[in-house]
Amino acid sequence: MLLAAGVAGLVVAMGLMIWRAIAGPSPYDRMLAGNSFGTKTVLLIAVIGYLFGRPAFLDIAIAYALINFVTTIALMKFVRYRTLAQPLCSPHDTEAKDG
Amino acid sequence: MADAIHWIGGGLVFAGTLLTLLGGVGVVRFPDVYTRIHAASLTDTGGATLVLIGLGILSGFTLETLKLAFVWAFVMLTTPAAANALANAAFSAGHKPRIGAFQIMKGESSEGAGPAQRDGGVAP
Amino acid sequence: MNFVVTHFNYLAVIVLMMTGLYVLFATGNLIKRMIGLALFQTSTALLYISLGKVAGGTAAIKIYPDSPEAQALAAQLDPAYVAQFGVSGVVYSNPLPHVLILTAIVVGVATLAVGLSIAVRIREAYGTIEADEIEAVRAREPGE
Amino acid sequence: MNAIALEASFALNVALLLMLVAIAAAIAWTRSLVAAILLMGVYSLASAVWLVVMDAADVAFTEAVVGAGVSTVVLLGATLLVRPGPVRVDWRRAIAPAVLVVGVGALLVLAVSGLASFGDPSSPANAHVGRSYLVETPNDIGIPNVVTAVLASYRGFDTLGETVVIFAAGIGVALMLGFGPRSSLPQPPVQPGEHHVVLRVTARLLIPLIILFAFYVLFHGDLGAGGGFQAGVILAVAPILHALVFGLHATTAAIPAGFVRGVAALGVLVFAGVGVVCMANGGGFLDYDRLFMPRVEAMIPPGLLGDPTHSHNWGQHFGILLVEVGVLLTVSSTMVTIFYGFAGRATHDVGSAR
Repeated sequence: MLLAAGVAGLVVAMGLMIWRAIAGPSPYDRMLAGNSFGTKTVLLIAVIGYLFGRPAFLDIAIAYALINFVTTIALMKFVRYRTLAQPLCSPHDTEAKDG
Repeated sequence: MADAIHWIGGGLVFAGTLLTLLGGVGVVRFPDVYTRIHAASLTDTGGATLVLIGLGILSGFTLETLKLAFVWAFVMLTTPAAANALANAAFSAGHKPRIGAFQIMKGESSEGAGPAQRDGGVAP
Repeated sequence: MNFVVTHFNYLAVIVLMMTGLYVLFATGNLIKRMIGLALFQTSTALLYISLGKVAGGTAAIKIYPDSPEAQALAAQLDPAYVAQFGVSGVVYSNPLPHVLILTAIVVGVATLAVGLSIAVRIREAYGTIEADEIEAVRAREPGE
Repeated sequence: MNAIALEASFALNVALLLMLVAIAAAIAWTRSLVAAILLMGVYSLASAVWLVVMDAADVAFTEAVVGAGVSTVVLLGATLLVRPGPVRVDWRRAIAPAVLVVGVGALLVLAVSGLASFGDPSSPANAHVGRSYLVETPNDIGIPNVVTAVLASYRGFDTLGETVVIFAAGIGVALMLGFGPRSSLPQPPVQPGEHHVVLRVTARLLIPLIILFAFYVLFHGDLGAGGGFQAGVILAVAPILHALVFGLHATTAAIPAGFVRGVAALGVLVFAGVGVVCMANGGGFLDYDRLFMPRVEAMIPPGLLGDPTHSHNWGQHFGILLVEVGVLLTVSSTMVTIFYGFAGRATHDVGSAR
């Protein structure tokens, strides 16, 4: 019963994230909403596995957690830097540019 | 005993989802990018911790406990890093944080003064 | 009303298909068209998976009938139902649509990449990816 | 407990489908391509949860990794190369498609009304072929995951065809977009003092774990959700993350494009080679029962897998594993080739036609 309530809460939270992803206004808001949606998906998969009696689905949750991160980084690089091929700066790079 | 495990584990899961739900409300209601990132990432990691601990109590000590620990480790590793990257990119792109008393002025969009970054995939 | 409840999944999938088809037809932007195509493709996948669901079933990964998992699952169902539709004491969903869709998804992303790379080459050749502008360029230079 | 789980399943099904419809409507409505691509990723994640509710664990795995991971990255790469303006909306041009789409929808509703109701266990789709796979797999193949059994053994020839299609698509993308990074990639606009040291450290931690997880998914694929396709895409995500964080030149220095193409071909070769070995031992193409020579098969002691009645399934076990390795090699290297093609190309404004 508590698990079912938890699932309902997660679904509502996912709906709120979708609202933010649609409403924006800046691309960073959308990315944040997408990333947070992914985290809630991970939790939802884990809880569903227990609710429906097949906890082996946790593998899928692990995959989601990893993929979600990569997608967020790709979107961030696209919006901020307009490239997928150039590296993200390390502190040494930008210091050298300053000096 | 089994009853106590059921209630404690289920209660932790429910508390975690409640925390996530509160974070979701924050993401919808907060005024600018940085406060939204703060609401989302903090409640995501906290909610994930509570939910996964609750599930671990429910499952007892099996192989699933190890997998839950892995899920937790990955969420704790990736969510804050992604939030940091987003905030970093938003700041360097010129989004100004809102400082001072929170008031909604008419006709002002809540995204701060982002000069270079408009939505829509326009060429730089 | 009863029809809407028993066929809700199929109706929702039809709405998704219509959305994908609309995006495909209504925009001239080639990238947006590929997104519409992907949407349409996914909705087909959802239809197949909906067809393969068995009420009270579980994922088609065999569990031993005497394990606690299997007994917890069987306890939720009518024993006569399990006896009629279950396989050695556990009711599973139909695995065949899963197999078809699993490969279709991976093939789908590969073909999506091919379509997008054609769009990239079109952009390099014509300077635009809007369908009507491409037509205009072609009309101006008929010998091309 | 019993009624709650069943009703919760149906309620979750309805909620997630409504969520999918809302996201799809937003994709159709939005003019921003970034938002459309991001919503496409969100749509994939939501549909993957729905797939878990529908008991399609393997498909959920694939959909999440492919839809939210690789296809988002590919769409972003293409959008970078074509540099489009905002999507223009012309209401007059939308009327004819809308009428057409409504007509198609009405036809589909008519067609769907003839289907058996949702979840019916005795419907034609569920009662015959699917059920016989479930009944026969323990005897024929002897692995718990029926999806993997059907994918790699019963329908092995079909899967070989799919693998070749993926390989061909990868080669097609590489031929159209190039095989690796060009020398003149555009420089990103970096502010003084801006750096992403947190991401660099996190990525360095994550990349080995992603590769390890991919191999876990591959070798666990006949026991639980997983298999060659999923593992291949997860494995491809590791070089993609490396390129995103450390730059494409660093990635191609570690994994050269030519090597990746060679591995893609090797995967198809492994898959087809298993089939040929089976033929050489007197079976049909991809008939894993004849994977080992009869002399070798006779030396295998019975009951090694803990299930004494099915000792003859060793050929099936090893055949499925080898085939999945072939799928992994082809899928992962094809995805990496596609990523190299999109990320490594630089579009200059040569299109002077305007």
